Amino acid sequence: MNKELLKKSQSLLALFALCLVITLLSDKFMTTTNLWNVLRQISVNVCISVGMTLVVLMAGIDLSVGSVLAFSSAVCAGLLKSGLEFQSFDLFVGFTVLGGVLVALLVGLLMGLFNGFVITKFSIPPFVATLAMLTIARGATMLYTKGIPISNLGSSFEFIGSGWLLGIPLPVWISLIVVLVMVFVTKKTTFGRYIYAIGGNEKAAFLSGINVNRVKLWVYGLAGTMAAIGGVLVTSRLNSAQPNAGVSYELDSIAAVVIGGTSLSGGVGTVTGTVIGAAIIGVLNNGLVLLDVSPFWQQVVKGGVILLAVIIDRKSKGSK
Amino acid sequence: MNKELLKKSQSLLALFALCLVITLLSDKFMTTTNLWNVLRQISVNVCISVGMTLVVLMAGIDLSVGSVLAFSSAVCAGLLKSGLEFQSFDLFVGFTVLGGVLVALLVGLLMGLFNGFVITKFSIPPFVATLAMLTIARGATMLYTKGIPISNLGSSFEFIGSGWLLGIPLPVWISLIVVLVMVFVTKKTTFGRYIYAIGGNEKAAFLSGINVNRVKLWVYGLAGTMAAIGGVLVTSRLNSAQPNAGVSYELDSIAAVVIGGTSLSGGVGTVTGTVIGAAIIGVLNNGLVLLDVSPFWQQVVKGGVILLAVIIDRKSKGSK
Amino acid sequence: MLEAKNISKSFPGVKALQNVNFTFYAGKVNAILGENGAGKSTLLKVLTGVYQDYEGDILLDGEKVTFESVKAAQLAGVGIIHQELNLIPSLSIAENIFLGNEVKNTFGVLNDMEMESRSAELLQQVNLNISPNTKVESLKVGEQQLVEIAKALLIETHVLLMDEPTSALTDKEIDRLHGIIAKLKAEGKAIVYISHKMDELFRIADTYTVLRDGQTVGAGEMSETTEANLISLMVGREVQIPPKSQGKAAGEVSLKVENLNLPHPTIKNRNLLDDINLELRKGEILGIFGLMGAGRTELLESIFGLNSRNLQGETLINGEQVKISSPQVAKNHGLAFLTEDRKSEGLVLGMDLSANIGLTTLKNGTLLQAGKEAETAKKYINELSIKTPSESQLAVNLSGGNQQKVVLAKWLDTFPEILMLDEPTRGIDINAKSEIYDLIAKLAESGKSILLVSSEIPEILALSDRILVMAEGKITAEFKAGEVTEEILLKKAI
Amino acid sequence: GKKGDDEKPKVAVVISTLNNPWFVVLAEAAAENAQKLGYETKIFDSQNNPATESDNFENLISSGYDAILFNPTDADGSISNILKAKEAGVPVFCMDREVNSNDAATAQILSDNYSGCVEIGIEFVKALGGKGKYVEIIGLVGDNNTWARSGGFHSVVDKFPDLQMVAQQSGDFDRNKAMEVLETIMQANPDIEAVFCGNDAMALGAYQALQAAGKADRVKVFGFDGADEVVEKIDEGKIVATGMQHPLVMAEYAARYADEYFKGKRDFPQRVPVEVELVVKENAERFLKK
Ligand SMILES: Nc1ncnc2c1ncn2[C@@H]1O[C@H](COP(=O)(O)OP(=O)(O)OP(=O)(O)O)[C@@H](O)[C@H]1O
Ligand SMILES: Nc1ncnc2c1ncn2[C@@H]1O[C@H](COP(=O)(O)OP(=O)(O)OP(=O)(O)O)[C@@H](O)[C@H]1O
Ligand SMILES: O[C@@H]1[C@H](O)[C@H](O)CO[C@H]1O
Ligand SMILES: [Mg+2]
Ligand SMILES: [Mg+2]
Repeated sequence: MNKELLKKSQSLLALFALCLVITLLSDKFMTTTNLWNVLRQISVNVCISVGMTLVVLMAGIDLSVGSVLAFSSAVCAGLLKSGLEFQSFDLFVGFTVLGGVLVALLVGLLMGLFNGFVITKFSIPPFVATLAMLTIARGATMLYTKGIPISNLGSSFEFIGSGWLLGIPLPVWISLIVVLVMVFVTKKTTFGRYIYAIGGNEKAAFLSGINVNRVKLWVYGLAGTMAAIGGVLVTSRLNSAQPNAGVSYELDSIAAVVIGGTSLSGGVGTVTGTVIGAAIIGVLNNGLVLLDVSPFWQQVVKGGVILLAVIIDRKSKGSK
Repeated sequence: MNKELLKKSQSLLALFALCLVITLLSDKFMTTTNLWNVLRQISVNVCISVGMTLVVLMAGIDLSVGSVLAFSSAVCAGLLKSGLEFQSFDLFVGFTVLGGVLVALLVGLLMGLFNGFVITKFSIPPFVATLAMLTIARGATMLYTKGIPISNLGSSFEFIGSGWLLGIPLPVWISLIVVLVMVFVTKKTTFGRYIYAIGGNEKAAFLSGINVNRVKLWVYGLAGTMAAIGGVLVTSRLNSAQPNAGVSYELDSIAAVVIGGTSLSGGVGTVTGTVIGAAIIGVLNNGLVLLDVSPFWQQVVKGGVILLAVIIDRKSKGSK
Repeated sequence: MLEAKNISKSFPGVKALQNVNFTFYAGKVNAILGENGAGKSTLLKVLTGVYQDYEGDILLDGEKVTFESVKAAQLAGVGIIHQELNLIPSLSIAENIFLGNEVKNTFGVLNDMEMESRSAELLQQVNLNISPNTKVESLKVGEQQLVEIAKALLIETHVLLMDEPTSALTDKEIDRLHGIIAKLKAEGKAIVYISHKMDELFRIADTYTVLRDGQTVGAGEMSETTEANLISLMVGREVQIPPKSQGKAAGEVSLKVENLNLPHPTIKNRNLLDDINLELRKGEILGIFGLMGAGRTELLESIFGLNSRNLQGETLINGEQVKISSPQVAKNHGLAFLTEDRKSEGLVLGMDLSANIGLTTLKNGTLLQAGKEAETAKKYINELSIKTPSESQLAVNLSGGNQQKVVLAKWLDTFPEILMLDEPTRGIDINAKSEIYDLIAKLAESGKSILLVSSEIPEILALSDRILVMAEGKITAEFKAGEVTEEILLKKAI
Repeated sequence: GKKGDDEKPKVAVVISTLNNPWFVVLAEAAAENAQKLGYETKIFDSQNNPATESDNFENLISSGYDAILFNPTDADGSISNILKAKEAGVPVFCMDREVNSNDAATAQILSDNYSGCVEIGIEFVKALGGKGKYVEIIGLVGDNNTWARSGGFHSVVDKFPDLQMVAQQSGDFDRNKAMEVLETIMQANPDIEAVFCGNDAMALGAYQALQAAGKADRVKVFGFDGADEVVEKIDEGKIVATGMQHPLVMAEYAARYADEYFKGKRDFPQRVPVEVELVVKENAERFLKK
């Protein structure tokens, strides 16, 4: 208990140290608007990374999140913009904002379930299965959008990404809810326990009578759904679906997971750790721009700081 | 023995099947020029992926290969183009082609060793350490090139990437040598044996008295060096160093490794398998271009075929 | 020869060793005894450079040594066979045996032929008739243990430390190992030997050192002590395990297996299980004895649904025919299966004790009940005397024997009707063993059916109402309790 | 490629990247134009990577294409590819971006990014009255258009000492990234008066950030490309100016040249500049898609 607390406070400490340094260098960092900005900016990565956390806890990986995000974003925008037309039946179905969003989430869920299906049914390594999905979903997005953004989706849809509720930006609410639900799922439900058990020792979990394949299937499904939530957020913030949305998001998201202390070999880690990981990346991005570090130097500094954060984190854990 | 042969012939079979299908669909595929094209095109990925194989066999991962490729490419081109100037000493050092290439390889080696150092010294997960290097080396490349390609490096340098020797393109020779050396290293030296042992059970390897950290260090060093070889090939083929060369090559290369049957959890796999994996990807890319598949559909088809190839491969292995 | 002065070593929350002193002599077999978690394995790890953060001095031939690595210990002539198997599953036997000590030719190239032929010799010595090319992952636990021994024999050592080398061996292999040890002893080597099997210690050991709670509580010559004396030093009380004199008259048939056949995965016309028929009754303990590789594990696995794709034959539970296709289904039919390899099949090492115990009883789609889980864990910690600072200790940090108890607890908690136990007391100390025997007996008394696989004849004899003997996938004999001796059992098993 | 008389020549469109709508338009327009002229066409995606471009060239040459409408990835890195085609007797017509060689390509139909941004710079200075704080959001740092555009812009703007660039950051040519970057820059510099963006996707992102911050009417946005959405916003007075590149015109030229080449013409002008037109509120209507 105590140990766990210490561990968690360790990454938090890294985050605070980072914030402190930036605050010392720029008096603009610790302002309410800027902090809301940071939170809003990380909300997409948080949603995706929380889903990724479940996958990684189970010793899997999901490279397709960026493409799944793009495809569900495109479908959502397409439906909102032009509805569904069944020409042969002379039928047209228009979509409300809620309808479009739900279909987007469904699309994400299905793509995730497909990942899970391929992985469990054919025992394909998750890396390959989701790499294939990365390519397929990106291609599908290009085909669906013809490579051109779908824009002007209406102000009520735009509200999701840019509105405020009770003084807090809506995307922050949404990512907060995703986080809370998933903290609950991982900590308090048997499903969550199964995830840890499978990641820790799949064979032992199976022999204990856990339906390993079903758990895997749903975890990939959830990861797809959360990528789709990210997709809806990005789309509504820009009021436009970009065909190349989410490119290389898988790396950002795995980075958040790993910086947050979840082990890629599974079984060890937490959703809250991932949130801290995403926050470290987000604060870093924000700070580098605030300080107007030249784009050339930014990458070098970013890499260095991430390394340093993780080194400090591990060191203090090791020597404890 | 027999089993191993069967396993290997399995992926070879997938490759042959792919070639067969493409040959049936296009009479341009099975021509000498086209096959040399394919071999030349995969030579860079083969070099990188062979290095990646060592890392993955050891249950590690190296995300930095693309950036390391870019940085060594830039350094090589920079030295060939403008040499080294020590203004304070009023000293100028020009570089021969050999000199430039050697320095490039040295740069790759050093960056790889740095990866290995961080991973072993601070017990940082390889994913994070090499992700940081991915960013840092890309930034360094941008700083070094100021974001602008370095071109016109002279025809003797260009020869490396586009010349022929005994009727075989030079890049094919080079990748062939890399493959042969690394097959030898993995199969016939203690160093290779230790790589497999560490990947199979790091703790047991350690308890057998193997200097695990030293092996790791050198494997990452080698992976960096081979990325640099890839960098020299790309640079000389284009007669130009591109600041964004090698972006996302890590995915291609891990894909080749995994499609070739090496397990991401380490201990199992071969260099020759990786070569087959790279060939499958290369033939697929080539075939999709030869056939009249539109670029958007190409991505979908490519993902589908990779999935199919791996499914067939695993199925036949499983039922054996 | 090898001496220790005031060795102490602690882990977070645990003082594993406190001021341990001993002297081990060359040309002798020096036994270390102690309950599970007494600190035996920790001591050996301190002696071989695995742990370097200990207090106290180690003296080798009178000189103080500190090994800063495993290799350094090896070079100084101190070799070890670890309790937990330390082989590389994906490498072959020969590659494992020579790991870290490869034979190279003059050009530095690996000489696989040489290593294979020398491995074959070593395997011969330990009586393992398998090609040195075989991958270790396809070996059963006992076979792996023999490979470990072969590996240790490769290196020229002055001191050889053996941590429960016989825990997964049957008597035949144990005899073989004893022969080897006698030879090493004659060569003047110091052997340090840990075992929970009292009878073998009296056969081979010359001196003893008893550890209790990380402290030395006694030492001396084996010839000057008795089993009872040693046990009371270890445990603080006397323990005896007599064989069962007579089987119980049992109730109705709860599990019936008919014409079970399992084809060999690669060899045609060969069965791993060959026409197995058996009946297990309520309240009955049915022992299955056999040598390594007889097919006992395969039988239990098949009943538990692990080979359902290739399995032929019928399974009936309480007279009803059932199709068991997965562990999940098996569990729903009231079956429980304690697997033989606790590390790879039994435990999620990175999870704590209570989560491990809870793993079998979670219900899909429900909330975790942390309080109840902890309570359950505490109950078993108590009942099975699991040595741990708390129920939230990670499984990986428990000593081998205590890990075994956790696996047992996790299956007991499903309150199964039919309990299949595969080597349930592997590595368990004599005190805990007798407690577990009592527990098994009590379960049977309350009407549960128990299928007990064991390679330890005393264990089979102490518990079984009825005994089946297996060899090469077939049932070769059946006996009632009290009507069979060790010799007859062994004969039927070959 | 030698063809029988009955076989129609095949035209390849090799495009630097399809991961950017602007190039999708260019590629598809080129393909459509060539098709209209009766040729079989196919689009090849170089994924912003000269090495992939090199693969594309080798593959298409060996599968018998007869002309290439080419959007190069790099001014120098792409030359060796063009020479490969030339050697095989396949003419190459560059579109949009140029290569630094006068005798490699058969003709180059070019959008002059540098001078286009000189015009934007002039408009920029006018709109700000020669003084004030501004932000520049550049594209991908490794992309040569990024520096051509930035260079043209600064060649004008830097002459005015009262125009102060308070931040120069990269938005990777990406709408979302540009929006987030500007959100942050505005925290450090709440008093900026203008933003110059290296392309229109980023201009739209920047506008979105300004709008969300309630500053859209106070801060002037400039883009480059002539994307429909931006032209609309210029017409509505929300964005100040952009440089209209004419992808459709360039595509049309290139296809026509290929056609003429097949019919025997050989004397093409090496460089055909297609003017980048300044789009401002006054003339926006002319560029609006109906
Ligand atoms: N890595 C570790 N971290 C924390 N505690 C440990 C660790 N290793 C061992 N312990 C604890 O140290 C004590 C001694 O363990 P050790 O493995 O030496 O026992 P043992 O005498 O070998 O028992 P067994 O007969 O069961 O093998 C136990 O209480 C155990 O839980
Ligand atoms: N997957 C497999 N492939 C090939 N042979 C196998 C496989 N699994 C088991 N065997 C062989 O089947 C036989 C029966 O093994 P099993 O583990 O059931 O024996 P056991 O009586 O339980 O012995 P042990 O004491 O080692 O547990 C052995 O010869 C074993 O090597
Ligand atoms: O105009 C195009 C696009 O704006 C792209 O974003 C960058 O390159 C240019 O040529
Ligand atoms: Mg022990
Ligand atoms: Mg067994």
